[in-house]
Amino acid sequence: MFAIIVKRIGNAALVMLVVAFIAFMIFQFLGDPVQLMLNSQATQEDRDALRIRLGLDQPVIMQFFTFVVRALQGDFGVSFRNQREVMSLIAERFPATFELVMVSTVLALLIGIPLGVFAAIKPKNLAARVVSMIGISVPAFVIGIVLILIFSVQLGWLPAFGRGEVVQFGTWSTGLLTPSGRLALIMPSISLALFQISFIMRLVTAEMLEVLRTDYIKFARARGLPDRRVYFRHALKNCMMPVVTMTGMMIGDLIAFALVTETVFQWPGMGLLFVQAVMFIDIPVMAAYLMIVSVIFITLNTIVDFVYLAVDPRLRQAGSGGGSHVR
Amino acid sequence: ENVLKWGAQRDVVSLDPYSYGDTFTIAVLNHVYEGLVRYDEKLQIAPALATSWEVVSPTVWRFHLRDGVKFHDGAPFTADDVIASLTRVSDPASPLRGNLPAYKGATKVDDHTVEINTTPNYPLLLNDLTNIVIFDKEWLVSNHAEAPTDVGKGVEGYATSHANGTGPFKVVSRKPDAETVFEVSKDWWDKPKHNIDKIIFTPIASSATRVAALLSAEIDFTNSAPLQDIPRLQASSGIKVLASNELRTVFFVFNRTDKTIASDVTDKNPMNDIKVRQAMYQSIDIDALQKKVMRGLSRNTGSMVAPAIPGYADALDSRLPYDPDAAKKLLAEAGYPNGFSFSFVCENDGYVNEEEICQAVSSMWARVGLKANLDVAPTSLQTAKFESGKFDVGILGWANEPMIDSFSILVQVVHSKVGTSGVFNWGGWNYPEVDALIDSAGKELDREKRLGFQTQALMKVKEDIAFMPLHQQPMAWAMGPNIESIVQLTDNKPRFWLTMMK
Amino acid sequence: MSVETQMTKTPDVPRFARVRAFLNGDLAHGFFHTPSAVISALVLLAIALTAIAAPLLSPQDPYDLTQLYLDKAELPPIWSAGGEVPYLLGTDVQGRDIFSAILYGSRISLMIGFASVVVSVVIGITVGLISGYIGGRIDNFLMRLGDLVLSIPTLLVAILVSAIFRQLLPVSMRDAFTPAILTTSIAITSWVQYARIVRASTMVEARKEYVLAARILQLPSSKIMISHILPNVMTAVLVTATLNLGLAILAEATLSFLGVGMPVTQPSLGTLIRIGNQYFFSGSWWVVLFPALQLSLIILAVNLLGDWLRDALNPKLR
Amino acid sequence: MNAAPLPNDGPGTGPVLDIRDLVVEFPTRHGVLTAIRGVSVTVGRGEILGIVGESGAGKSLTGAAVIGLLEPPGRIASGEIRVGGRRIDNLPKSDMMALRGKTIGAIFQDPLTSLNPLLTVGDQLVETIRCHLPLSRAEAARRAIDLLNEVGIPSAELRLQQYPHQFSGGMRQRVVIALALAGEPDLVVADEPTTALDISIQAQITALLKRICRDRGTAVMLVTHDMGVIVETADRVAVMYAGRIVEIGPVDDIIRRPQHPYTRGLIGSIPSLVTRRERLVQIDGAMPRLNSMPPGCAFHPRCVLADTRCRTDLPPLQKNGSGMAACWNLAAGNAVEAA
Amino acid sequence: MTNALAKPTLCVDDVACFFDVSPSWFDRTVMRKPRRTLKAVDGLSFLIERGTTFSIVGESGCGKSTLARLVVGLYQPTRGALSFASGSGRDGFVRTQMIFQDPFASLNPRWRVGAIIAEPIKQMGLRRSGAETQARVRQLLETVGLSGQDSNRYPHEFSGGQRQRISIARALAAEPEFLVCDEPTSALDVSVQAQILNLLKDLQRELSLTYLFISHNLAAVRHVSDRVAVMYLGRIVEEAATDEIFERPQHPYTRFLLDTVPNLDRPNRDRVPATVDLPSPIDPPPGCAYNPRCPLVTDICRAAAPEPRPVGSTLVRCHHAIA
Ligand SMILES: Nc1ncnc2c1ncn2[C@@H]1O[C@H](COP(=O)(O)OP(=O)(O)OP(=O)(O)O)[C@@H](O)[C@H]1O
Ligand SMILES: Nc1ncnc2c1ncn2[C@@H]1O[C@H](COP(=O)(O)OP(=O)(O)OP(=O)(O)O)[C@@H](O)[C@H]1O
Ligand SMILES: [Mg+2]
Ligand SMILES: [Mg+2]
Ligand code: NI
Repeated sequence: MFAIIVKRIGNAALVMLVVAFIAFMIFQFLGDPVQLMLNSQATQEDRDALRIRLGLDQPVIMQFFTFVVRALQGDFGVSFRNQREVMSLIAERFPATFELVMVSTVLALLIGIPLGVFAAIKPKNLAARVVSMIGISVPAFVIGIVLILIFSVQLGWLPAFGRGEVVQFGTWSTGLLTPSGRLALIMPSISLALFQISFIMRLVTAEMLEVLRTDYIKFARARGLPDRRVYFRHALKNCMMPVVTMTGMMIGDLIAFALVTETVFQWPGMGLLFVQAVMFIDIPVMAAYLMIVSVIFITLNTIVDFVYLAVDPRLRQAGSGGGSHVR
Repeated sequence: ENVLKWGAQRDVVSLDPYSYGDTFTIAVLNHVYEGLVRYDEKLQIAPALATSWEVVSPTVWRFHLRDGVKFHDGAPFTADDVIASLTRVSDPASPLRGNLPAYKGATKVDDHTVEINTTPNYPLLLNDLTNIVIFDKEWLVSNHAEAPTDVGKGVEGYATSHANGTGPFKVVSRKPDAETVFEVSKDWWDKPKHNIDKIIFTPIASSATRVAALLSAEIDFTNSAPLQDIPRLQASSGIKVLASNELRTVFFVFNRTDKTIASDVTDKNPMNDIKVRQAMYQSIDIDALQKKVMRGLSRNTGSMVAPAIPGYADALDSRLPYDPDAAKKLLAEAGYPNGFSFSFVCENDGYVNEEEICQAVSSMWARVGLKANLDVAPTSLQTAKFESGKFDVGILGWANEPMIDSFSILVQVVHSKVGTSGVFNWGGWNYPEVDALIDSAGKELDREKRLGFQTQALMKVKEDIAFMPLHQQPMAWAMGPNIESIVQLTDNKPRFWLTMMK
Repeated sequence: MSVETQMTKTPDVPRFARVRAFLNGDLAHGFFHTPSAVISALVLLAIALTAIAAPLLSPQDPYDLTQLYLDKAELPPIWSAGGEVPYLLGTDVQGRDIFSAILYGSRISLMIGFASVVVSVVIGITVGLISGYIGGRIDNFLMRLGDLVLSIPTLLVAILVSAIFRQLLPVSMRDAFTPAILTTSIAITSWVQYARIVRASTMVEARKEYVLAARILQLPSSKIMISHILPNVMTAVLVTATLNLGLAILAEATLSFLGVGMPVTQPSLGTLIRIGNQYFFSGSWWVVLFPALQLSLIILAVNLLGDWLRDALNPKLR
Repeated sequence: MNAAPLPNDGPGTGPVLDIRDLVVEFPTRHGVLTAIRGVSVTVGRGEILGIVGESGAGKSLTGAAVIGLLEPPGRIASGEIRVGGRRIDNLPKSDMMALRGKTIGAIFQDPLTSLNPLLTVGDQLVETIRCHLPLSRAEAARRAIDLLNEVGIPSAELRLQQYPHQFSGGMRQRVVIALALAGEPDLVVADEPTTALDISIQAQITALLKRICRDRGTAVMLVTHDMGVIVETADRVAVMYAGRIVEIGPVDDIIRRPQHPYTRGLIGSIPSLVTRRERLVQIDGAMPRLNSMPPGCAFHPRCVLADTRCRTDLPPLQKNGSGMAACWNLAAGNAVEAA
Repeated sequence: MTNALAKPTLCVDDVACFFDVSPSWFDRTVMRKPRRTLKAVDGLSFLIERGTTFSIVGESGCGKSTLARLVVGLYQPTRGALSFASGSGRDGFVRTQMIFQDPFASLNPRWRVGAIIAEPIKQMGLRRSGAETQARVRQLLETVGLSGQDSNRYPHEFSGGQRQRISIARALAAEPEFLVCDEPTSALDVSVQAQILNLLKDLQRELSLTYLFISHNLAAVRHVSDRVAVMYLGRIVEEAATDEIFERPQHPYTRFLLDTVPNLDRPNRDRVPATVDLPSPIDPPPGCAYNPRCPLVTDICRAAAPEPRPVGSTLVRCHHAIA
């Protein structure tokens, strides 16, 4: 068990290192930082001085090493565009994205799983089929625009943009504690979650249909267990493995997709920052965002692996190497 | 409590007015920081932190500073602050250095008197000073912000995210790209002509979202109402739109060096042939552009400056007629019967409907055989291309702010790149006669004479079709029912210290 | 339920027999009895045909700047007051015919979607077969590579890749290469899924006795992989590929919507929506509505078809 | 021991399971496939009835019909199934649910897949026990231990905490049997309970089944295609061919004196451990598919004795010696045997 | 039976096949777990005479399939050697082919039957033209009792027995002299099993084939084979002529097998169930591998592994075998 945990963490660290390398390479490839930092009037001496100050005269490996060390300390340099420390920029934006993504995840799971079970039990139900299709077929940005048109402009019920009023706890801010903050969260989280609702729903349905055909479900029925118990205790539990995996993946995807939602709803999160960074080729922000999202993503997947161990006794066996999950 | 919610198209770059020569940033920060002089409601120069001034000699101006002015942190305003601020803005690393071209130095006479040394007979110092804002020296020193922020140093300046001015509002909080909150400064020296307690400034990049926010009363005001939405906004009850055209003239500039950047003509630069420039000019259907792209809100112009700018003359304003056939003929005469291709660098966040203008013009050019490789990107990316001359045709808008005088465009754009002049001479154009005229104007204290030189210079430029003026661009403000009155001047700067709420 | 005549054996007319056998087969029968599959296939066929024949059908070439006239800008659809022939669905602010732009945009969307799926399938199959059949260190390496790709969200990779490529290319080549860049950036992240599917099935198939029989004959590994294993893993790949086609089209639209996709002068559906978005409140609803509808319709049809295929080909659900 | 189906004279006295003229159909797009074509069979208290036959003969379907777990679209088209005298084939879903496990237990072929891998063996046992008997958790756990002991799993208390994957194949099948017996059913339907197991474990499981049947008086319907298992375990055996019972009778009689030509072929095709024959008896051809059932006796295309009547008329299952057989040419067959 | 002049078709000499089932590199280095080997086959020696059937019986996991794969060259022996008699094969030895257990997995479901059978012919270049190949395929199909027209159909259109026939036809297509049959009938119904066993015997007679017949079905083994070897945990515990082994089993394991197998000739007998399951071949018990289950076990069984020794015409690995 311990071995498995150590291994998972080691794996995650390795992947992180490679991601760091990619981020570093973006730095190296996307133009010369010196060029980007100094204006055209700068002299050659200025350039050389800056080059040395930035450590760009060192061999690439050393530079990478410095990059990693500084990244570990949360130092990703200064945003070209905002002229502020990238880390503090991201730290400021992170709560907004986090809140949005978490609410969407909860929505996706709370709505997606029961709907998925329902659709598996009643495969012919039309409403379920429609829901399972809408989310994956109508792009989130289209949904966002339509929602704004209906609920903000026509009905005036919900705010069209922003987070509403937020409560600050140190560096963390939350909109969940104020009525306007909660109202503001509704449309962005729905438009973000819709894809995932459909996705989780389809996943659960597909898994359920498969699990319901297994011998142990047949045997559970043959023992006279009531349907509800068969569906929710026996079948659903066995469906949860891929759902757990996908939830890990999903949160990462949500963070990425949040940038679409954030663009539409002017949600002051990391995604907006990133989109702007891409437009402006603000490399430190791009690199930091890439690293941070990967950290979150990899952490989640590592947690998922541990959840696996908790859920599936077969994987806990020493020496069985743990669960390499297949998507 | 009167809270004004302001939805802008974009955020200010920084809280430091000296960090970036950006008109909008300075306009927003003018609520917090003030200069020695300012423009009044009629765009006339009026005293601000200086109460009076006199020209002591051709090179020395003396300013008498206002008594009893306090910075937001409570520190008193003195001559040291003025000197520190002038030093800061004229630092070699300061991007605003060009806004104060004649500045040579400053000396403290006493706590409330300063002398500024300039180049001889510089006529426009006051105009320049309208936008040179004053920091508190102690605040700068104790926060190590005496020098302007230098990105190269890898540290952000304290002033980037903090502000301490003397203005009518003070900054309470700021989250870049999300929200900046201003609160009324009770200790403002001037008599407030507003009743605002708080301004919440929010950038909303998506124009649709911004309009939706205004329609659903989430914001009270926007200084950039999308032109296409104006009819809709006007039709909504309670929403007022103030639309007219501003000082800014938008025009195209040419690469005038010997080599093209991305063209199928490689042996020479076709842009150096006046026939080609005229062909390009005459193939632009400016009326269609005005009607469709600018929604009838821009003012077509043949001049490089707006009528309100001193130096303007009616004779400057005539345009060459739209005539694609003539254009084709000119091209043929110039040796390009089948046209040629070139790079056309535009931004998508600079001027009003800029991307659409460039697209539309590209298609007009295409019809006479000119193939523009349209390169559209945010300003920050394109600026680098402009500054390094990596374009064949580019777009530029010039409002002559803060000078409000045609000398501004002449010295910064038209003049060849010498010393502090010609900072925006991107394409390497060079007209020695025009340069001479500009230089004479820069040393002429007599206003009429000076403007005569300037008009003459503008005329020469026009005759050579050195640039291709399009229009004075529109400005459109929209406000919700909470706003009682607001002052809109042609410089397109919101002035909330002149705004009443209901 | 139609009444099929019992299939009589026709041994010596192979071609027609195959067609007939296919039409009589479960797959075709199931297809013709699933209205959603038939309708979506028809819709998709119609969209694909009109997209391919766009130059013949559309009154205007929206990518040809000389055909855009400002005085025809923002015309409403033909049935509204002010609509003009031939601008069926109206025009945008540049005078671009929306109908033509949709046809051309669908062409780009479908092309990029399809190409990226094909590219990723090819990569995925190659990697998956090698990984699954040869195993060992190569397998380990390839799978770790896949993990790595998956450890960054797809959309993010796509944005970065397309942003980087665009930055590296000179302006004059950029527009021409954008479809290829988009294809690459979408494909770069989606091959892993196929690789995993193929690898898993390959490992199952490789243990099956028909493969052992081939190995006993000392057939070269490449031949075993391609002619024996590949046909047996294609079903799963096909299903996933169909479902992913929807995702790929969506990805292209999203990138274009975010401004890192197709340029305004060659709009894809996503670009059209991004442009149209600005005119949403101004009354020019047709600029955004029709492209959005078309995009949703394409993805919906692809997904419905994919769903049907998945159900039809899944032996476990029979 | 009853050879012939008894008339049902009420609970207690009659057979535990009484199937009469069971017909199971699958409606498909090319018409209705009749997979079970009139099966009648009874199982008495404490009796083990073996059902043998080739793959696809309909053995499992018969079992599934009794448990009420025919996979849709399969359905009982006609006939009756009575358990303990009560008719169960037309019960509503919920009543059938209550009956399963309580009155009818079931054991499936593969012990590896019959247990939910994510729940401990104890969980599954306790849950099943509490579903049928009004017991507290602790009481149910005690009963679970008793059950495990009964099926011969040592240190049952410890084993309750373990997951199925920690059990060996034979142990798992024991757990499955314990689960099937948890509700103390009167009838157990065992579908190939030993097929997936090694010979040595097979012996353990058949012995266990026999013991339990003897001790508890449970009726067992043992479905298998392995004559050997039947011979070891069953009291009576029914031979199925193409959805019908072609012969039924006491095991000894069927092995020694098979009456139906199919049974005879079947027995003859099993190689013997004791004697060595040069060639095995071979029934040529294969069982017909459901969609191409020949008219008359389904076995006639493979039957050496087939005559014109076999090709047109369906032979009824008729009494013959100690058992019953369905063949027009039984007399001839008997004559052969007698000779 | 041994003919001194004719070299046996296959001579297996102390062949072993081990699998490395060690934990991952990480577990070994960090968690200090030892390397482990699984001795699937550990020191087998036997001869198969030309034209005879040599059978291997044993429980699941005792190494039967591994042996089969060693023989057809799918695995390389870890130790020992397999030597074949010279024959018409490409390398000068007898041609060897294999028939598999699972009639569903042994035919590629995407290939037509004709192509499946033609593949060995094409691969080995046994026929010159396509037409000849087709003719040969048809001939082979008829040899195994199918019709030549069946070559246009797909495997799923056939029943299990028919598929096994196709499988045999494919093996025969390579014109082998030696056939390895790994449980060829254990997935089939008894009536079909009889068909296949009869077919195998007929083919042996007609084509003078040599068989290595692997099965856990003792009765089938008795029916087809000339010599039988009983395997237990990777070793042969007893080897003798068929009748000898069935009538006078020497090893306690052989006896146990014969006792547990259901016997139609003695119905309603209570079998003797085994009390201990088969141990894992990763760590077999010390001494005689059978000792935990053996009724005759003594101390020497736990201490030393017995070597094969002749008891009459039988070779037995048991300390207690009585000569
Ligand atoms: N869902 C179904 N749809 C159509 N036909 C079916 C279905 N299930 C079973 N059958 C058919 O019913 C017949 C009897 O099947 P059954 O499973 O009872 O056979 P069996 O005797 O148990 O065989 P085996 O020994 O292989 O388990 C077979 O011909 C089978 O093809
Ligand atoms: N490639 C392999 N890698 C690791 N272990 C293997 C491999 N092949 C077989 N084994 C192991 O070797 C042992 C013998 O396997 P083998 O397949 O030869 O048994 P068998 O006698 O054929 O069993 P069955 O009757 O189930 O087919 C088993 O424990 C098996 O797990
Ligand atoms: Mg069955
Ligand atoms: Mg085997
Ligand atoms: Ni039909």
